[in-house]
Amino acid sequence: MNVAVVFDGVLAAGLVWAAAGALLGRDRYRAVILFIVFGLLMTLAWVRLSAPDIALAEAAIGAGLTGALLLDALGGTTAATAGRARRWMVLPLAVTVAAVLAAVLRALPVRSGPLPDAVSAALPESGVTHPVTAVLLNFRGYDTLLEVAVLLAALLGVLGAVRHAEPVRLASAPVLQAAARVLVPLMMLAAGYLLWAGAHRPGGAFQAAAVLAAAAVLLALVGMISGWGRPSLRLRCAIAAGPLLFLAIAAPLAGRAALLVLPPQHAGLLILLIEAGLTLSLGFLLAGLFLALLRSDPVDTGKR
Amino acid sequence: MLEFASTALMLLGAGFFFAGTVGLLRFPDVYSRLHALTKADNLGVGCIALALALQADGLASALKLLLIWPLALLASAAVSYAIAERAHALGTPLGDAGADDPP
Amino acid sequence: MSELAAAVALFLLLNLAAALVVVARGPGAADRMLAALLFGTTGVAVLMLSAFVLAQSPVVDVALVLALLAAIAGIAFARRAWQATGHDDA
Amino acid sequence: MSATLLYALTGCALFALGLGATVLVTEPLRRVLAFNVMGSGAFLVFVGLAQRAGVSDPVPQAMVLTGIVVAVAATALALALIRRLERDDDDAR
Repeated sequence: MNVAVVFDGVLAAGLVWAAAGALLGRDRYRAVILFIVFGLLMTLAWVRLSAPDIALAEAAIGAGLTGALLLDALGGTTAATAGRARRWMVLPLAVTVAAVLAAVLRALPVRSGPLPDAVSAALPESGVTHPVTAVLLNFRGYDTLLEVAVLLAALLGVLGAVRHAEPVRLASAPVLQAAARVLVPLMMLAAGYLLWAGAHRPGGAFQAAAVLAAAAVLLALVGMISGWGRPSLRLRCAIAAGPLLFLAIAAPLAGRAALLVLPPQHAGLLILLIEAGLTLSLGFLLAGLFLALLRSDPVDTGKR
Repeated sequence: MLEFASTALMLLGAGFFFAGTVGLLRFPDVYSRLHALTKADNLGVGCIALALALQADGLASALKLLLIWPLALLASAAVSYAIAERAHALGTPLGDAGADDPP
Repeated sequence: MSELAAAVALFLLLNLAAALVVVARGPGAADRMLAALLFGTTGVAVLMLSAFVLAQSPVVDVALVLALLAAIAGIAFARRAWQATGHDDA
Repeated sequence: MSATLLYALTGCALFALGLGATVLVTEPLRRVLAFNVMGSGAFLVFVGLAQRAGVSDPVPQAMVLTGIVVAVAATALALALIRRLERDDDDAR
């Protein structure tokens, strides 16, 4: 018990320290790498909060996508764009805000809301046995549908802001390609497993899609696939397929009592269908966020 | 017997991680720090995975734990190659603390 | 056994704190990245141990995903971010 | 103090740090990191607060899950906008 208390204390201190270092230090490499480390600590914190679904998503997105995005940007932006910083003012402001928030938070009454009981009561009707998946795909399915729309908008924004004359392809790295040839099939397998596992244990479309996207990021990094210039028609269809499938399933249900309430007798199958479509589309979508932003190799590569 | 092996492996794994951290703090250049790091990767994770696989409640969960080891090996091999190659390409010299930094 | 695993997990977390110091201190960009990679693998070990201590088998999946994707940040650093200056004071 | 409350309080600290840095630090890349830290803080408060009584609550967990995916999309969009700004600055020069 005591070990757990010390563990939580060290982890909480590490989180705050890593975040402060990432935001307040002067060196940009230090900032980005501390932020990657911060993501890993967040993964551990989610495990401690008994939220393995979030831990899975944080691990997959942090290690596979956010880190690569930021490191790629780090090589491209120069220190010249840095404005004059008022860093010394950040800490006093942060301490004040945190103190107020903490005071409010401690004043709140401790009791659990009605939601956990409501979810477990409705779980047998949902078609799956894992409560988080039931919430995501059944009870609050419209959240998930609209979230995909948000991601689609973000990708369109990225494609609009960054225009490449032609797709970027990094120099090929034969040794790393050999590693990628082993890792990528395993990532596909892991994505399939997570998708399947989502019905009865932590996992699901988001985590599976993040792992798929990470596979694409790896392939691009070792020079096996190109970045995106203008996505081809086939790619656009693949991205649209998941949300369209979701809509196609949602449309006939529109007349029922609430939005997107799945009929209990078919819910399990429908959820699996929706999740499979979403995994594919979200995988392309998330990969596209990186592949569209991929910079061409700088002139100064340091190669001799 | 199983209990004892598990305990020993767990402590050994912790020792490898400790050695890796000390190496990272004390070794003089990027290449030797890379060397220290990969020891922790390869052996630390391996020992812990093996120790927990011995305690696992089924074959499937034991195999899943043991799968983590080769993955860690592969990742560390690929990354240390990539970083060492880049360090070499940038002309990082041997045996000099923080050599990739201009003073 | 569970107490020992918890103690080892705490020890590894303290190791992580030491690695965090290396990330913050450097000196070079590569040293920071190496510390982050050590952070990743130690994190995998902490997750495996937590899965055992908390008796939560899904946490092993988290460790598996982390191990599977561990190479990406390191390769991205070496191929995309690390440049001749390696350091700046922005 | 329960562990979940500790994480909720940590979330407050992270949110405040992120807020301060988003407002006061002008370097674009740093601002992207700052709003991500702010988001992580909010997620911790959300889940930590909901589970203070010790019962795991799937509803905030599901929402945070979607939040994390949206955060990475927002990060990518912000990086794209930074790139565009830099290029426009170069063109103007």
